[in-house]
Amino acid sequence: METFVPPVPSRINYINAQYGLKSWLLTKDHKRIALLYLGSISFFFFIGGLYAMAIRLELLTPQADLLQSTTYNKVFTQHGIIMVFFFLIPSIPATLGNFLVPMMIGAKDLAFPRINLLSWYIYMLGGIVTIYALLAGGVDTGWTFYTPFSTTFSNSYVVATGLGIFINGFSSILTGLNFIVTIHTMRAPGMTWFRLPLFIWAHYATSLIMILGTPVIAITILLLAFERLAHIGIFDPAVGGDPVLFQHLFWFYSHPAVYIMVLPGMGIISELIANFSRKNIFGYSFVAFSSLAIAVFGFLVWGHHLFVASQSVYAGMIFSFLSFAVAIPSAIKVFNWTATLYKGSISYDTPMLYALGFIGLFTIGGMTGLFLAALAVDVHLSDTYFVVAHFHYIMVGGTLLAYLGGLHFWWPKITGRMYPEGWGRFSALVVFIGFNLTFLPQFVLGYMGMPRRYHVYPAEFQVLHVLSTAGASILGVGLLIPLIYLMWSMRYGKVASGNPWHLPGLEWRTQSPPPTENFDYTPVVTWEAYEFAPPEEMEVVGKFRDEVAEKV
Amino acid sequence: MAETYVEHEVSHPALQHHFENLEQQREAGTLGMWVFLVTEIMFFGGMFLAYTLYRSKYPEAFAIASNHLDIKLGAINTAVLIFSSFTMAMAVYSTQVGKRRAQIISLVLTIVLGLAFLGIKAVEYYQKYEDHLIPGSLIPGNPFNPDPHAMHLTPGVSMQHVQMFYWIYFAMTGMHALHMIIGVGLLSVLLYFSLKRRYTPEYHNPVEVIGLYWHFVDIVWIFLFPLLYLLGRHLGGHAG
Amino acid sequence: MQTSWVPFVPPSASTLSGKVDALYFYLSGVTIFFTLLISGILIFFVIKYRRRNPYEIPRPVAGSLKLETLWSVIPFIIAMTMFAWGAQIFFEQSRPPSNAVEVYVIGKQWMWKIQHSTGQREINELHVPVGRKIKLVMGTEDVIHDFFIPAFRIKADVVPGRYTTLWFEATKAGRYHLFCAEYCGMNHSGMIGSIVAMEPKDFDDWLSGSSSQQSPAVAGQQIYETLGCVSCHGPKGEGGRGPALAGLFGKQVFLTNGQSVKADEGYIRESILNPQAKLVAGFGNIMPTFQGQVSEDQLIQILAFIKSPQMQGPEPSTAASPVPAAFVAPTAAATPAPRR
Amino acid sequence: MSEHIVPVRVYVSIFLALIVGTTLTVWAAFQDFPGPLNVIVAMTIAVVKATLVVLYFMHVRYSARLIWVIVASALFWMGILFALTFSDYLTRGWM
Repeated sequence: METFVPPVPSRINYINAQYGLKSWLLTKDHKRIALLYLGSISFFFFIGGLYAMAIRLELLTPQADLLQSTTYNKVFTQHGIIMVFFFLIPSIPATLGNFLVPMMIGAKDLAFPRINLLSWYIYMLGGIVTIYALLAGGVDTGWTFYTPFSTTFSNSYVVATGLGIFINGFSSILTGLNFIVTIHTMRAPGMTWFRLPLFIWAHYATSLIMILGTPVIAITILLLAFERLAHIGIFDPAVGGDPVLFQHLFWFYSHPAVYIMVLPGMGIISELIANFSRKNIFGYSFVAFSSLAIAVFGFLVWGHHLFVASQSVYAGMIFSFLSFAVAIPSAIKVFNWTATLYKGSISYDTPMLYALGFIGLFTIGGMTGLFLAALAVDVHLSDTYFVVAHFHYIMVGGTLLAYLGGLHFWWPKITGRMYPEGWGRFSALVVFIGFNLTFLPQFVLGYMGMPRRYHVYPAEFQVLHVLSTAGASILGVGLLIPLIYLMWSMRYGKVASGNPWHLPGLEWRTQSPPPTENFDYTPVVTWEAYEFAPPEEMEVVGKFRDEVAEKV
Repeated sequence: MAETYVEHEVSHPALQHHFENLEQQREAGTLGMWVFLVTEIMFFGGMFLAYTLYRSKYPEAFAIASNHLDIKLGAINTAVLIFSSFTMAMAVYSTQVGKRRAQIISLVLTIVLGLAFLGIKAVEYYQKYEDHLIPGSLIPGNPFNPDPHAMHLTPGVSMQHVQMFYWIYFAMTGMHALHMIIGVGLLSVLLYFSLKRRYTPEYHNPVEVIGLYWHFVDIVWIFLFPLLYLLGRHLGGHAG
Repeated sequence: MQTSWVPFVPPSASTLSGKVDALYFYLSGVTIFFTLLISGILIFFVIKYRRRNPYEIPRPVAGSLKLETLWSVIPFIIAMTMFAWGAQIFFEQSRPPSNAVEVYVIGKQWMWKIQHSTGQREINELHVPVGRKIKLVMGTEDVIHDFFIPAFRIKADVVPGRYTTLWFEATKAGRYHLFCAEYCGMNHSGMIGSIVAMEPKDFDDWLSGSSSQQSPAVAGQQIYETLGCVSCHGPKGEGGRGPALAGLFGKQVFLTNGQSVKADEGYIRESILNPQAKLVAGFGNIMPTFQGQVSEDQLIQILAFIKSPQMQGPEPSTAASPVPAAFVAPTAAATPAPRR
Repeated sequence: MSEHIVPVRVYVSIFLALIVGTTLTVWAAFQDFPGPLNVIVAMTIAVVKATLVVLYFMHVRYSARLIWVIVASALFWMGILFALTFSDYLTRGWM
């Protein structure tokens, strides 16, 4: 395999190409926009995390001591809204996806750079409107906005929050649209569909959900806001509307939205598993198509949120069946990842630790989903802590771990500096332990009958709640450590070469950080995905950046 | 195997830096608009779903409410919009073949027809306003309060379900009108650049793409017209 | 509060709870098995195939269709057993037996109002006899609530604008949790109570001890008269300008549009609030809507009246049952043929 | 790929067909057809009109297969939304 040797060395990269606030706020470079997103998403994650801590502290005791009911209701609602709409959904696609999709396919940028920037502004506008709603008085409907509570009975800032989410939805749509068009039309010569990294397949599937689902939640929230403002109603039973219709429309988006959150994470895991075991992924096409299958099947299962919501028994059976069917593509992925490790050359770098943690936790998260798809058991478990534990296993154990793993993996590419490996491994371990201690007890709480969204609970549930809060504190510390050392490494970290991990992917065949147009020349791809070469060959690629670094 | 690199073509002034050539740029633009239209279909889809559900739940209330819409204005508007779609298609055609005069005339006609549609819609809305048919308290001083006799309300029919029809009617036609307004805005931008000779047979993707959008808005109306104005007409026979 | 001797499992006190537990243990077993299997293989591979020198490049592997098929088909089969098992119990859960005693439940922010067919009213507490099937007919005055009894492994949302039902048969005397499981606003976590399951004798004592009020059926009859339903449906529900109500409940009703519908609680509710929706064949569209004119309480009372033996004909009492006749829902055999 | 230029006469005939369709559907609305036929007629005409616009005005007839796939998938997902929602509403009375 030939390696890429840029003919004209250049130190100019996307970070130092231009200076000044204006050069960032008006940038059309997908890499800079990714960094804008990274900053704002971290901010929202921090706020959501504060709410989470408030929830866990209140639940230490069975009485209402830290928070009273009104406050508690707002805190869990806002935790959900911030985390779902402003962290989890944009997290991986808007940051790592934005940065890497063009680089991995050998393009200079996304197809619509201006729309990409616009999507960040829309995201920020939605965020500001939502923050305004939180500061003005908050919202207490639960992130699900069930009618008629949200339309008629709640006294909080439902319309303002809804507006924030509505606006934010367009950012998601535009990102998805941009990815789909980019992946279809901007691939470098030779980059055929089956040479694409699986990260790209996952983002393609994610984008499909974004463009097909998000408009439905947009119109639903719009109708809800009008109902609340003008007392008319498609969802209001008092005037002949049907509150269950709201739930159908809401979950038509919000169940697939779970796959918006986890599919890009699966894409990252495929990259990490292959790259850190230096093996081509086992069953490439099965992993690739299972992403698409999840995107399609994900739209067929929303009714499992309505098993006890007075949905018809027959619809319940259809949805239960389809929900079991969607488990298969996820299982295929897990088995293929495991098989990839077989006879690999496995290193224990931080990203790989996150990837291994992901597989374990995602297995638990996915399998507990089967409990909720099984009709009779779901009747008992729905709206209990079992559900809370299940989706945190997917979203924190899945998405967040993948996000952190990916961030560490591509950190040298993004910043041109290495993170401190020892701290990385240590914090990955802390996160893993803290996470399990937080959420494993909640499965048990759920089966014992502890309902969601209670801040006062019978005393027999306390022991498990205390365990969970203890775990949350560990998890919180585990998440703070990377925040500190990653910031530290931007300045003091070891300078990274163009290809510090010695990998074949296109994003590693350019300097770190990359130049504004990613590659000095449009690359021509002549190799398959995950075609590993001996490190000494790969180092040639990295040398270029090293040489430059030496000259500094 | 030797690495090869693709060189840029001699670039057209409209070619953006990150595309290899105009063909790729055009393909991306068209595909982008189609993907966007998919989101639009799903956006309207939510409302079509609500319409279908409540029409089947309250058929008589919907028929009574529907019969009170002005079928003449509705039909005229349908024709206006179809005509505007035709002129839009002609605008794309004349750009493709490089007939600049025809291109500008077609664009102007499309804008005028779009505005005519919106004007007629405004007249209809005003009639509904006078009949107190604007649902809920959307207009604060003029809540939903139609005269049951003028509506030919039958005893078993709840006025609330009539209101439901009007809410769906205003939500759907309102959203459609908003898309028309955006469309007219986009067409005005097109017209401005056409006058500046921006679009040529080689480069005219914006005209094409905005044309797609305009036709889509037309299609939405093609469905709204029978669903809102026509169904149930044969039951009452009372028009307007 | 009753607790279970099995750690981390709530008390099991209904005929259904054991069945749900069995499926739950099956699911837990499969989950634990696969989690251990995958983590085991993962750890084994990670140790065995650790990178021994920085220059090694393992040989690439092609996929295996055989393996892919295997690990698609086996999970699918396991998933289908779960589906079938879950669906089977669910079917039982969602079909109230016809001889169940009815209790009316109305949720409102933030309390449960409960009325027995015999008239006793309770708040946030429900006394039930052990060994007797109970059917809850539930409505709400405001938002969505959810009636959740963990010890019985059942819950159902209470949805404005319609009725939902739950049924159970308690197997063990005791006091069990009642939770509202659908978030309903400020005092959601205070919308709790208890289910008191009693031996039948104790329950009868409780019934006779607590002050009995007017039964819902009698109250319903009064509303039936004051609202003027009498003028079209007849004082005894024999019908007239409107269809007959006597003997109607539980029957198929033929509609003007050629379809037919079962006259259950939902149908009767809809016909009062939205009479045009399902017009009975042969009758004109003349009934005014009562939307906004009757409260949830009144609706349930009218419903109880229409379902009462007075309207539906006497019920042949099941011999051993100490239940007063008023408790027992009509069965098909006891009522006259539906009027078309 | 060079783009296909649709001749003017095609545009004109499609335009005329659409006007005829509109007239037809207004006429049909006042006829009392048996059963649900009124709905079926109105919807069929609307679908035909929409198809004409999509195929000719929007050039899908002459477009790449990808565009066909996109149009089809939009309809498919609308179908999912309708079919599964109504799987609930239509079967509620069955128990």
